[in-house]
Amino acid sequence: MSEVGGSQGRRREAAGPASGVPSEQLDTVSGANESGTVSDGGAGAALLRISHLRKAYGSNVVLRDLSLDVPDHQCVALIGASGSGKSTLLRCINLLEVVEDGQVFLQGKDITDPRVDGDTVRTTVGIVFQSFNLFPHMTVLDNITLAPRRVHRVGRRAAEADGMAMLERVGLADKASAKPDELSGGQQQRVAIARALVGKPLLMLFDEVTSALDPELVGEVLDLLAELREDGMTMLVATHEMSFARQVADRVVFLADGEVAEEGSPQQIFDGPTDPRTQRFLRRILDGGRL
Amino acid sequence: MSEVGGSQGRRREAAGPASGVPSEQLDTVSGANESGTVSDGGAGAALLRISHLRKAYGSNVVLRDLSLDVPDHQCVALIGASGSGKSTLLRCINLLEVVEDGQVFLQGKDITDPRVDGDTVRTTVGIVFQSFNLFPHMTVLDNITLAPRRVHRVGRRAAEADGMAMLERVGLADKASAKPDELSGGQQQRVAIARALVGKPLLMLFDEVTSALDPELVGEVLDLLAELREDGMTMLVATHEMSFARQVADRVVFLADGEVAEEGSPQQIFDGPTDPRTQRFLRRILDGGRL
Amino acid sequence: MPDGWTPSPIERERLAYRRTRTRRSALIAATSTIVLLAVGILVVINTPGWPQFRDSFFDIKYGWQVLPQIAEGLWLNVRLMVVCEIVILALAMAIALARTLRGPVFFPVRAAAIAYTDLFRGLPLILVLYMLGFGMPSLRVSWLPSSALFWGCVALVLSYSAYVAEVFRAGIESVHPSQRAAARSLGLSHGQTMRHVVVPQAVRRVLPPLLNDLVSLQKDTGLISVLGVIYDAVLNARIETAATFNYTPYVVAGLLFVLLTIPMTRFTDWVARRQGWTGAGGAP
Amino acid sequence: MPDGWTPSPIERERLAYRRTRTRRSALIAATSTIVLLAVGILVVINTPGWPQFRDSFFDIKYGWQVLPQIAEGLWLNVRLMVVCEIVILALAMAIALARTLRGPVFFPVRAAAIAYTDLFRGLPLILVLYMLGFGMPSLRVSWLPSSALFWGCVALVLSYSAYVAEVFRAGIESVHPSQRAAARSLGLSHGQTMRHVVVPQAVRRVLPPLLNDLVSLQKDTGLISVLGVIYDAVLNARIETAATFNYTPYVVAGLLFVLLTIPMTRFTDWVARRQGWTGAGGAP
Amino acid sequence: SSTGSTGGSGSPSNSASNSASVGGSSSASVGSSSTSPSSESPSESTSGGSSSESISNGPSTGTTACSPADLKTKKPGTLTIATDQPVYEPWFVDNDPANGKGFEGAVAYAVAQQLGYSKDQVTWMRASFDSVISPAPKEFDFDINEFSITSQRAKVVDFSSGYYDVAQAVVTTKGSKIAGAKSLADLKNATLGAQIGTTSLNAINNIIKPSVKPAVFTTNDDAVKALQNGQIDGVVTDLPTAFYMSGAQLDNGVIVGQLPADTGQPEQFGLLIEKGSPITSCVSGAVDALRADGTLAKLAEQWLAQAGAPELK
Ligand SMILES: Nc1ncnc2c1ncn2[C@@H]1O[C@H](COP(=O)(O)OP(=O)(O)OP(=O)(O)O)[C@@H](O)[C@H]1O
Ligand SMILES: Nc1ncnc2c1ncn2[C@@H]1O[C@H](COP(=O)(O)OP(=O)(O)OP(=O)(O)O)[C@@H](O)[C@H]1O
Ligand SMILES: [Mg+2]
Ligand SMILES: [Mg+2]
Repeated sequence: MSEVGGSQGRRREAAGPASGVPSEQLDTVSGANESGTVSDGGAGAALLRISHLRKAYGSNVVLRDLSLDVPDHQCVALIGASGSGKSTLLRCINLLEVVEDGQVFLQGKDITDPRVDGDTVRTTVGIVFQSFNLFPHMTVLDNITLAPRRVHRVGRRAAEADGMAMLERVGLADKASAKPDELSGGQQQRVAIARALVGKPLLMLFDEVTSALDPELVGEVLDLLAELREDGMTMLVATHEMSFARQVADRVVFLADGEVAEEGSPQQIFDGPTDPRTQRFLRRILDGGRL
Repeated sequence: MSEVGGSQGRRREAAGPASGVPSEQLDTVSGANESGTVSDGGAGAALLRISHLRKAYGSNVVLRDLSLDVPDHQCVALIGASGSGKSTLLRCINLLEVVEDGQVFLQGKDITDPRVDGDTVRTTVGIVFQSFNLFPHMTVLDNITLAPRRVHRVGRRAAEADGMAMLERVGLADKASAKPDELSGGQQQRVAIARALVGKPLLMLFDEVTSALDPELVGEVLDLLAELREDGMTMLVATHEMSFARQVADRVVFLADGEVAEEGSPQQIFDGPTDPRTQRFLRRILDGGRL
Repeated sequence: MPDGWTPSPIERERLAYRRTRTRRSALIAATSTIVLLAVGILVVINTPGWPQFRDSFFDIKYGWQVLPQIAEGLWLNVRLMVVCEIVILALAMAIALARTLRGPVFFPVRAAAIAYTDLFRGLPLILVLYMLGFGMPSLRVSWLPSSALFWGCVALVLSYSAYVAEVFRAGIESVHPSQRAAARSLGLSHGQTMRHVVVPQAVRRVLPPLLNDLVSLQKDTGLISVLGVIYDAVLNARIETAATFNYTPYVVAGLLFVLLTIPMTRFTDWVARRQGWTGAGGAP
Repeated sequence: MPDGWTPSPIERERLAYRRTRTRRSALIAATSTIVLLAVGILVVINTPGWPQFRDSFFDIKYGWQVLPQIAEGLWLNVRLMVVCEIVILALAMAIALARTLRGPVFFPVRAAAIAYTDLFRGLPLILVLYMLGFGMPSLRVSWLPSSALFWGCVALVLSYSAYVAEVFRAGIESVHPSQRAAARSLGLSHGQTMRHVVVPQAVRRVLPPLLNDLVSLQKDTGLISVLGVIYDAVLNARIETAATFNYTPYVVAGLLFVLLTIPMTRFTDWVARRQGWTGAGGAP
Repeated sequence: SSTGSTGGSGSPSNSASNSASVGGSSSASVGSSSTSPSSESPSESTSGGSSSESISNGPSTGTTACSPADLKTKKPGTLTIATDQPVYEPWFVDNDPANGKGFEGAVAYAVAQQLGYSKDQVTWMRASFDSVISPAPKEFDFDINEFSITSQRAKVVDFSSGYYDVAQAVVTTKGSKIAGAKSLADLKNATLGAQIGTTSLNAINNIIKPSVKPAVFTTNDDAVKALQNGQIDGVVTDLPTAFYMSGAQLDNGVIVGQLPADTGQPEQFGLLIEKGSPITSCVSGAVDALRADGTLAKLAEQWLAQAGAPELK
């Protein structure tokens, strides 16, 4: 707490429009109570910077004092036990939860500032949920074109062309006019991914995207993710798939007790973990024969 | 079709009570239209025998002509691409779907016979769904004790003691009075498993049970399943986890095009697949780095 | 069938068994229903008071005679219903949405919506009709409309909006919050989320109670007749009954209302079935 | 806090900002609401007809005078409502469950339930009241009760069951089929599934429209008074108004109804909130 | 909601006329003052006049101010008269006021004629009981629909002088337990019914004081139905309606008898006029003149049943 307490900055302006103008030069504004220099978290390289984040549900403190950087064009894997708060962290980044303390900087802007417009932030951040959350009253194609048409004001024809292309990419073009209830779990998950990708977000958050996919498709999705990264996508991926974390991620972050217990390159984490909690976690997975 | 068409048998009696009296000697009854010898499918060893099953949703034929045996005290893994009908097959076995053709024998009894009482069959078959389907208006403990109390008429005290023991086993005793919505995905999946196990079924069907679990817990659940098998449980497990299929299953069944494309021991399937579809499937998984 | 499948003998036997059983059960159920109805009717017909009862309530000749007049009244009910319903649906949805706003900022809006619902749902419609229909013109303000019909419609709108708003609220709250989260995460604003994701699902879920309110609105439009300005179906029936001391006109009006309700019911059921799961029933 | 957390300065600043903004917005909203109301009231009070309007609708002395009598009538409304409501809820649930039965076997049951709903929802309550309240006793059958109050209650039950059944049906159909599948897979029978899994969720979702029907039932119990057997709040008000040409008794009755409705509304809202998600609002 | 109905109650002036037989000689019992009843308390003004004597003069007739040319009616040159929908015999016939048949239909035309309006200058409109008693502006010049004059009602509307003195009577069916009743005491345990908004209801409560609360009906039709069904023992209504009920509506109806007045004040029906209307005094004058020249008595004889009914003590 104390580090941040000393010098802090905040922004009067809302986050910029959907287009990703990288960290504009913003004025530093003196806070009402305290003033200081801007602590963008040193910004620049890190598209997403999380600083001393805290989030609790009632008395259950899920995230305690969490700091984390996701640099531009990188894929960061988030691993940790069930209930360690991976999903919660992603929801906080997407402003679907109000944080209790700490800050989240996107392109150097503090998006937890109450003056920031949450909707604008969310258009630049895509998320795919653990449970797919498709809209059951719409067809697959309508699910995918909803945001482009309503938020980005793309015409129906263009949106549907984009949507079909995206469905093609996830191998579900023939299900375009099906209702989500008629799809298998894996098919639903692919639609959810397509829906998040079609908005061309700056940052993608994936919550267990591969958990419902069959092994054949996991490969395809991994290719898709790799491809996305080539296109300049920054990604934060919560996952239970250690093989995924090992092969695709640039960096691996291990969550425990509401904080980052350890982070580093996949080699560092998987081959030479230093934190005892990481060591125990990885040993148990190894025993399960899954690494 | 033709094999069965020639000689068929059916049972006038409903499936027996929950206790698993293994294949009683039943009278053969002449069918109304045709008569013949009993084709229990040779019964005896196989707790579950599926014979020429067919199931379609409208014009989408999901299971075409599927035959499969699950012997007593064995764990059979069901693998196959997304949408290949694994979930559908499990639902048919549990009589949650009406089959279009073919038969399912449980303990030698044709449970697809319309004279059989579906509720009685379902008390002897446990299922854990891909999407957890917990009851959102009940606490975790109530979710678990519902069937024992209402179906098996166990007293509240005994049912709750059993339920707590089961929660203990899946590591969620402290969440007994939480509502499902307050649990993480993995926690919900473990509750669903506990709920199915507490009814002490003869046959357990698992649909992607590990997909939402974090790797630490997968090991625990695998131990749980192995333990169950020791206790004499017969299991049919639809899964995308090849490591699971390889290490735990006694036999592996590969579904494709609505039929059993190939089956055998894990060694046979993973090390020497003969069907080209299996080969292709496994090769793609291997490319994904997941075997 | 594209794969040349033909049912196996065992399947055919199963189908035959199911068909037989279905037919038998349906027969039993139908027979018992019909027998019960027939017995009931026979008992009633053989009571000492039946001839008088029949003449009082089911005088067919007289019924035919008053039919055109009552149908004309019904046409008025229908027109009033349509006009009022459009306003009611809009107003009720606005109130329901106001109640779903969260956060202390919206407290006054929420409080106003709650107060509105409490007041106009609690007040008997007849009182609202009197206060507006008789009270407003009695204020003698030139720029206020003085038409009793106008104020009657306003009263209906105020009362029914409170009811329908509660129906909409139930629907909106029954949509799982994860749907909202998914929509917001795509960048949709609160309004867009409500409009495109929540409300369509909400409305579909509450179609039957919505239709309830529509059906009773259709009948309550007749209450405007206390203001003395319209001749609706029920008033026409009452006029006839007063002249002849025979309740048949009421029965005719009732049957016409039923005939009007049935297609509306079938239509909403069809709409509901067309979108999303049909629900109900489940496993065999 | 168990972990000794204290808000950081930045969090405190954020909280302060949020509080200021909330306070300002709430103030603006509250002020505008109050100003609007005040202006409305002032305009009405300054119309030429206001004194007469006030004397006709808000004669406070007269209101106090009739209050005991109307309150007594209201007590009758309440008792009738409670008795009828219990029967209505049971009957309506039976009808709603009958409509959810699937398969051709249950066709006659389903058809009977649909016919019942169509008929009694479509018929104006007043006709059902006349047919039963005056019609049944006129059959002169010794073993049939001839009490008009009894038949009045039967008429209310028949009409309202049809409405409430539709509300229940909406609730039942809004429960996702996977819930039913899960329950059936545990070995619960169709009945047990409905009782323990589907109906509890269904009822919770339709509490607001259910309360709608309860509130209007409470007022419609007064309609039994056309049979000449009860003195309910509205009838007492009407007797007074007819005698004095002053509508104040109606206003008194209306306010009493509103006062009765409010605690019922808060109670159901509280029940609904206690179980399951509260829904509404969602993301900030 | 209620249909239109006979006049009201109001605590002070609620009894029927004490004349022995209204049906027989109604003109003899007319007892209204000639002063304008548009003042605050018409009951005072009515009681101010001698209650059961015939009045010899009708002073306000013939004044030029009351001719159609001067009268400020709603529609100049025409007289708009309102009544309820529907209306009943013997007050109107065939629910058609314009045919001039029935007592009130005939009285309405007589008043119009007295004011100088021809038959075509009279327009009829319908107004429900509820709308007539409201403070809202009226579209009619006067309403004729068996409205009893009371001081409370006169705060909201104007009344003309009374055009008919009302007595209450009990109707039942042959074989009912009160068919042979000879005194008020015989009615004590009877279930009696009456129409809402009528003085009949007050008559039951104040004169008979039965042990069972009276049944209140929206219309007299409903009361008759309940009587036929045996749900009530008798119906109390004004005497002319009672004759009509027992003669035309009931197959085996009988009039048990007429109720005595419990105070000295006669109850009267008056024409209902908008509060503060400029035509009230003219209309009152016309009614007074019609009473004076015996027209009202003649019309009562023509349209209302003439047989007497025994008074119950
Ligand atoms: N809405 C909520 N209300 C109360 N507690 C909650 C809520 N959502 C999550 N929690 C709690 O927060 C903790 C973290 O949940 P979260 O879903 O973030 O875990 P996770 O790391 O994503 O787990 P998993 O790997 O199983 O998905 C859990 O203990 C859970 O019970
Ligand atoms: N209720 C339904 N109505 C129509 N089609 C359905 C329905 N349920 C499933 N299907 C279709 O049946 C096929 C098989 O679905 P199923 O869920 O059995 O696949 P699966 O093998 O379990 O796939 P996954 O591994 O993704 O869970 C899919 O093509 C799906 O679209
Ligand atoms: Mg999670
Ligand atoms: Mg599946």
